[in-house]
Amino acid sequence: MARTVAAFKVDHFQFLGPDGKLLDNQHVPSLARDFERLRELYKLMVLTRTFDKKAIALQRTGKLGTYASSLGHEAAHVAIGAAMQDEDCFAPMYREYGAQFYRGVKMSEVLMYWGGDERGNDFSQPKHDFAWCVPIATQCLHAAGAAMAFKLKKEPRVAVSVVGDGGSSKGDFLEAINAASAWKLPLVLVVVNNQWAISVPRSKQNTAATLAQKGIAGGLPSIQVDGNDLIACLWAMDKAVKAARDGKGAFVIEMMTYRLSDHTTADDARRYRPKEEVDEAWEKEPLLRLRKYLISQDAWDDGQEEELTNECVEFVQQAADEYLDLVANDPQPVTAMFDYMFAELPHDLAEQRAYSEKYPEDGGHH
Amino acid sequence: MARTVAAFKVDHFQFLGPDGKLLDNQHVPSLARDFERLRELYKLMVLTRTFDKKAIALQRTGKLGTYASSLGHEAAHVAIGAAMQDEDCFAPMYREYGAQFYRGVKMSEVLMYWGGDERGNDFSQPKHDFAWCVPIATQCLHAAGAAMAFKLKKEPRVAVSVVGDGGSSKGDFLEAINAASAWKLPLVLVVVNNQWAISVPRSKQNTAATLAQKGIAGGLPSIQVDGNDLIACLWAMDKAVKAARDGKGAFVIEMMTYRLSDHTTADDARRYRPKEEVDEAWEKEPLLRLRKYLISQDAWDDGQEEELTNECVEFVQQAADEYLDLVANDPQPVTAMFDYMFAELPHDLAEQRAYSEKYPEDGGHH
Amino acid sequence: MAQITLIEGITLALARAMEEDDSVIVLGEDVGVNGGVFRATAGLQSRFGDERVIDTPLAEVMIAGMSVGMAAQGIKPVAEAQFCGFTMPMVDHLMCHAGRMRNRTRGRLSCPMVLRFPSGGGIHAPEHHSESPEALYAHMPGIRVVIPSSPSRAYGLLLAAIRDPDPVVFMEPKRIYRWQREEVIDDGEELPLDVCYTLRDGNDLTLVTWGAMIKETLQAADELEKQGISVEVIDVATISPLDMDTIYESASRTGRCVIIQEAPRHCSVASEIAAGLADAGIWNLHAPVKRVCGYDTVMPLYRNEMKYMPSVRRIVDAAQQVLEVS
Amino acid sequence: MAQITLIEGITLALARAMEEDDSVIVLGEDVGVNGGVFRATAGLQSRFGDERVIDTPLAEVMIAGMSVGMAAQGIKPVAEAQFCGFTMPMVDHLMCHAGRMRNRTRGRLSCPMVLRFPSGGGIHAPEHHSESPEALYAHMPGIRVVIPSSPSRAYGLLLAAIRDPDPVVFMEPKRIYRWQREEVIDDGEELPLDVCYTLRDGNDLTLVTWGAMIKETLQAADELEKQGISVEVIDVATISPLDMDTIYESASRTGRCVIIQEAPRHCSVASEIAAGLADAGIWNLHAPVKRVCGYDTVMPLYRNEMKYMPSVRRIVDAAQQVLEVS
Ligand SMILES: Cc1ncc(C[n+]2csc(CCOP(=O)(O)OP(=O)(O)O)c2C)c(N)n1
Ligand SMILES: Cc1ncc(C[n+]2csc(CCOP(=O)(O)OP(=O)(O)O)c2C)c(N)n1
Ligand SMILES: [Mg+2]
Ligand SMILES: [Mg+2]
Repeated sequence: MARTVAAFKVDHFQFLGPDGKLLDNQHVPSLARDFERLRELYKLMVLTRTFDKKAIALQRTGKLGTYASSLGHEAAHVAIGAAMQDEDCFAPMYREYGAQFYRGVKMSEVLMYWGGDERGNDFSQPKHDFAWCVPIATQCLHAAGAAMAFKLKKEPRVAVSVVGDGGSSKGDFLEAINAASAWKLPLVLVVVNNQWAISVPRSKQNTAATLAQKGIAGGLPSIQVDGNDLIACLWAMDKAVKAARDGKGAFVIEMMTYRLSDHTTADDARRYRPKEEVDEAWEKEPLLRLRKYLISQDAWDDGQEEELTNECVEFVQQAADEYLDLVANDPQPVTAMFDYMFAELPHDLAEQRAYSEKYPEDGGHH
Repeated sequence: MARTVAAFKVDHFQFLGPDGKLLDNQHVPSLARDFERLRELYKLMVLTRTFDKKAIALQRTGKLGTYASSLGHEAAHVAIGAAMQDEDCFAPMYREYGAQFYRGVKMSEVLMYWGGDERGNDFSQPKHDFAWCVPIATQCLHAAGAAMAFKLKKEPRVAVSVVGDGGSSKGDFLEAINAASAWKLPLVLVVVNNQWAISVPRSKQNTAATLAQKGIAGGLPSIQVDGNDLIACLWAMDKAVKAARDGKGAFVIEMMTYRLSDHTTADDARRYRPKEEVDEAWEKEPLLRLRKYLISQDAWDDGQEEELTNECVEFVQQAADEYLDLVANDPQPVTAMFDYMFAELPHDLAEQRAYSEKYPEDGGHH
Repeated sequence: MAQITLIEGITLALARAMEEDDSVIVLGEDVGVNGGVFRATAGLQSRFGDERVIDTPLAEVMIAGMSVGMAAQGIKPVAEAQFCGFTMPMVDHLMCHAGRMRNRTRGRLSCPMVLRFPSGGGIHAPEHHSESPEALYAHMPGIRVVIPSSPSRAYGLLLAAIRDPDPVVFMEPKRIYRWQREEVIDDGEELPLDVCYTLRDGNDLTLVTWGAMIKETLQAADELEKQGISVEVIDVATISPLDMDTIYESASRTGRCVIIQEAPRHCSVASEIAAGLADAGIWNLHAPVKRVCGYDTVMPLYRNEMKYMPSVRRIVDAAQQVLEVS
Repeated sequence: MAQITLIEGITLALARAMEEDDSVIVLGEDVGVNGGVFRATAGLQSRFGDERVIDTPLAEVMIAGMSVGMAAQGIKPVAEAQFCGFTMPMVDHLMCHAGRMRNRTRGRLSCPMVLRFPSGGGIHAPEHHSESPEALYAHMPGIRVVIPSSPSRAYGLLLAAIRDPDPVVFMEPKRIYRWQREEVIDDGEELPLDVCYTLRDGNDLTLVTWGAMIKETLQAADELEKQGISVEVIDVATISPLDMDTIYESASRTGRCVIIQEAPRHCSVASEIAAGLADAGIWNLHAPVKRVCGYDTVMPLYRNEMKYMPSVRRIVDAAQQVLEVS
């Protein structure tokens, strides 16, 4: 004798089509009419893409280490940043520059980090956000811990973390979902599904219909949105952040997008990915559709676009100069590797630090 | 604009009520009429419970180490064993004696293990099953590995693993679900939900309606059964094992039961668990209802019950004697800790082994 | 003043730390109503509430990862792992995050967390309950490792660990949880996290150990004293950073040193101490530095566990070997 | 015969092992079409099919746990972890299962798996890509640890590791993946998993190292030779079990030993070797045993990574210190 004890569904939300037209004028959220906000976010998306191009150029000319591009993820990333308050806490993976720029992280800091200098992680703002997190999915548990801290301290703050389609296979992500469920944490977990984990396609992570449904493991509300549609991303994030702040617990949002670049500058995606797939993805990319939409609503025009382009290029160049100046003229000394290990340097490290000073130039930057 | 991209449900199955009556005569599986099989399994359930009592008595009298009781889990465990073929592979946690006895593990081996002697893990049968696994949920991935091996070797074999309500929170369990999904593994994952993880109640593991729904994270068919109803447990296991063997992939089954005992002999559940809850659980325990059912179907009677009781006591006593004799008269020498570390003893261990022979009695059994 | 056991010293320090700092919380499996499987957190939940003494789901990665997250955001988590063997899934968050948070962010964020757990063998426990993994944690940069061996040191060192602004792995020698009673004054006095304790002065030989092995080591010292040998016994207590100065000083006086540990030998804490002696300490040594350790094998199930661990006789024999050298 | 690099030696050994034994499979992230992020498995999938060269989901616990399961059930998995830092989640299954399977079951089951991964710093990689965690693995009972440092040793040792009936952690010094070319004959000849290699004979001083540090160590030896010092250089290669006999023999001839490693010093492999010398080797030492190591800090991001690692000058200085002693 069977009785159904639990039922679930995963809904997919999209408002803006690749052609820049609203899919259904009756059901669009009000933010689709908030042109001022959309314009601001559009600008940040363009700025982020401009930054990306510069960073890759720096890497190609030997001025930056391995860099993880955010090309194609701009809507998802910017929406994440835009939905959060300053006092909320972001636990990024490694390519969410759009979210971080919105929150105040400086471009020169991003460059410092990928340029091999820890000072990039010392964000001038926001002081409490987590640093980039290379061990994939671990950041989800740090965010869960932050959410727990806010809950325990009765602060109306929300923690937000991001994981990739690849990272969603890791136990850490699922333990974070479980924790969020157990304690009703003010936590938003975003799966930025860009279809690839380096060379491994989404289909190899598992055969489930969605990645959003991982949230069902913990009974969390779980939805999917078009990750190239800024309006859908922001609408979902707003909703999830509000629910979390209101004490209603956690949310899982899968944002469907596409990694238009190589995985990082150390990767060559042509080895494993058909050109047609990439070409097709370009048709759906997030910037163009938002621009078209804004233009169609008389909220943007070609003149503004040109002005923006110039502004972005200049702004990014300044950040690059700042970065290059700092690493050239104010590099961290060898002792910098000791000075932040502990609040107070233990005797053994003090000894090693003194020794290291005898070899300040050894094995330098190679 | 929303469209539903995935929908799921978790069904609960029960055939036999606590009163020993079938809940719905129209929908019972045919195995409810296979009295020979049910009788055989009933006997094993009684034997398992008899063993349990003996093991606890041995522990209480200082003849056995910490022991994890299976009291109340007999239907779930025996059904797991009964649904498997010899060549299938079982990856137990630590209290699934009913399943193991069905598969051929000797009672004296169980006692050896909890009696602190590795030889208990050298099952006389089945040679390929995994040993007891104390680090919770890790066994799920070993089973996934076994299932992968069978798949790669194109052998029609199935791997089965068990995890508790507590263990279902661990990433290992969820990574096993994900692996099963990615490769369509011939794997059955059983959550034996006995409502407690030592002192932590099910409600603290997470707030999801079921634990079965963790399978949805990987898109696996996921069901819940009354874990005190042997017929439901066996029906579900048969179905899952068959699907796995037929190349249809993995299954998650949550068996709802209750830990009628302390967690282990090192635990005192009265500290954290209301007596009423335990009393109530006794009303639903698995043996009585199956006995009532069999009696009601003229498939069992009091005379047989008495005979069975005597047989079980005698059988268990023999196992206990065998165990006590072995550890008393044929203990493992100190060198036994070296001899199975590697196929061939490396030089450093050979040296340490020789040294250890100088201290054969040191620090003996204390 | 009450005479208390080592584990009671732990409980006392936990209560004290929670009393004096609202941001201190305790979390782990069964730490709440049950008070921990060894009763280390007994009574804390009823005293401080279930928002400060938190039963967690059964998920060690989560406990470690969330502790890192909380610690970076203003809470001071004191996480309990139920047994040493179950800390292995936590290694990732300790190594890759707890020990790096401050350094990674140039001090912007930090990770003032404690991970405490019962360690070592000898209580007839099942598999995976009896390991001594201190070397793994001591090898990780950015992590302090502490192992108390008396009620008062348990109290003082745990207080210090909780107050410390950086992550501390606090390993509790479960075999001696209830071995000795000692008067411990609950005055909130902490002990330094970087010094050894000389438990017994002597001139002929230095025995260096920590954790539950101080039991056999002190017994061995007794036996040796009966043979007229003057033995110094050092309890390392703080494994990382290691107070080698105290050990150098003693070994340079006695010229002879034996190190005793329960853990396997290969790449261990005993090896680290011996290596220090082979370098800065070598001129004053009159004999080889011996290590008496658990074998480089899996810790056996309980019937043979005491055979695995250094016995008094093994310690005495090693001592005599180094004493024979003239 | 082709002159090949170290990483090509790896690929050659993988292909050979898969050719000769159908039960050998390769699995890991990006090992298939992509051939691994360093191209160690390049060409294997097209040659052996995607049932034997398997791209996995991104889940290290799963890779380790399933490898244990497969290995116990008749498959010989050669798992790749993408970088050293990402092996930390695998520690649990290695320590608690791979190293214990045979012992736990008294030989009924075993665990013939290999976990191979690029290790060490020096290639300008991001955070967590540059650690040298060999001491963690070497401390675990039941696990062999191997680090090749030349194309031919990579080939011979990996073949042996794959054929070995027990678990092997095989760490590849990525900094020298393409440093030197050497003629390697693909004859299926394996090398023993328990011996050191003497790369250079000498009488005044023994330098002991492994992995990528052989580069700086050989350079230091050159410099010292120019100063008229005869230097013996030993490549340990097999970290566990450790061939101390070769090291004792050399150090007893030269009386002086410096150990060089990239990893932090505390409780490390260098410490183990020094500890051995402090015991069985002590009578023949004429000078303190020095360890030149990575600092006991987090491996810095790439701009300072070479400052973290032992430099030629640091090695030469340590050598001169021990040579000054008479
Ligand atoms: C735990 C861990 N394993 C492996 C890696 C190496 N690695 C870096 S990025 C990456 C793929 C990530 O894919 P996904 O999660 O989809 O995120 P994306 O890069 O596509 O945004 C891998 C395997 C890592 N950083 N961390
Ligand atoms: C990884 C791990 N963490 C902690 C423990 C200690 N421990 C043993 S049993 C148990 C509770 C298990 O509860 P559950 O998974 O529900 O299984 P049950 O014992 O109820 O059958 C705990 C915490 C363990 N064995 N393994
Ligand atoms: Mg991706
Ligand atoms: Mg349970």
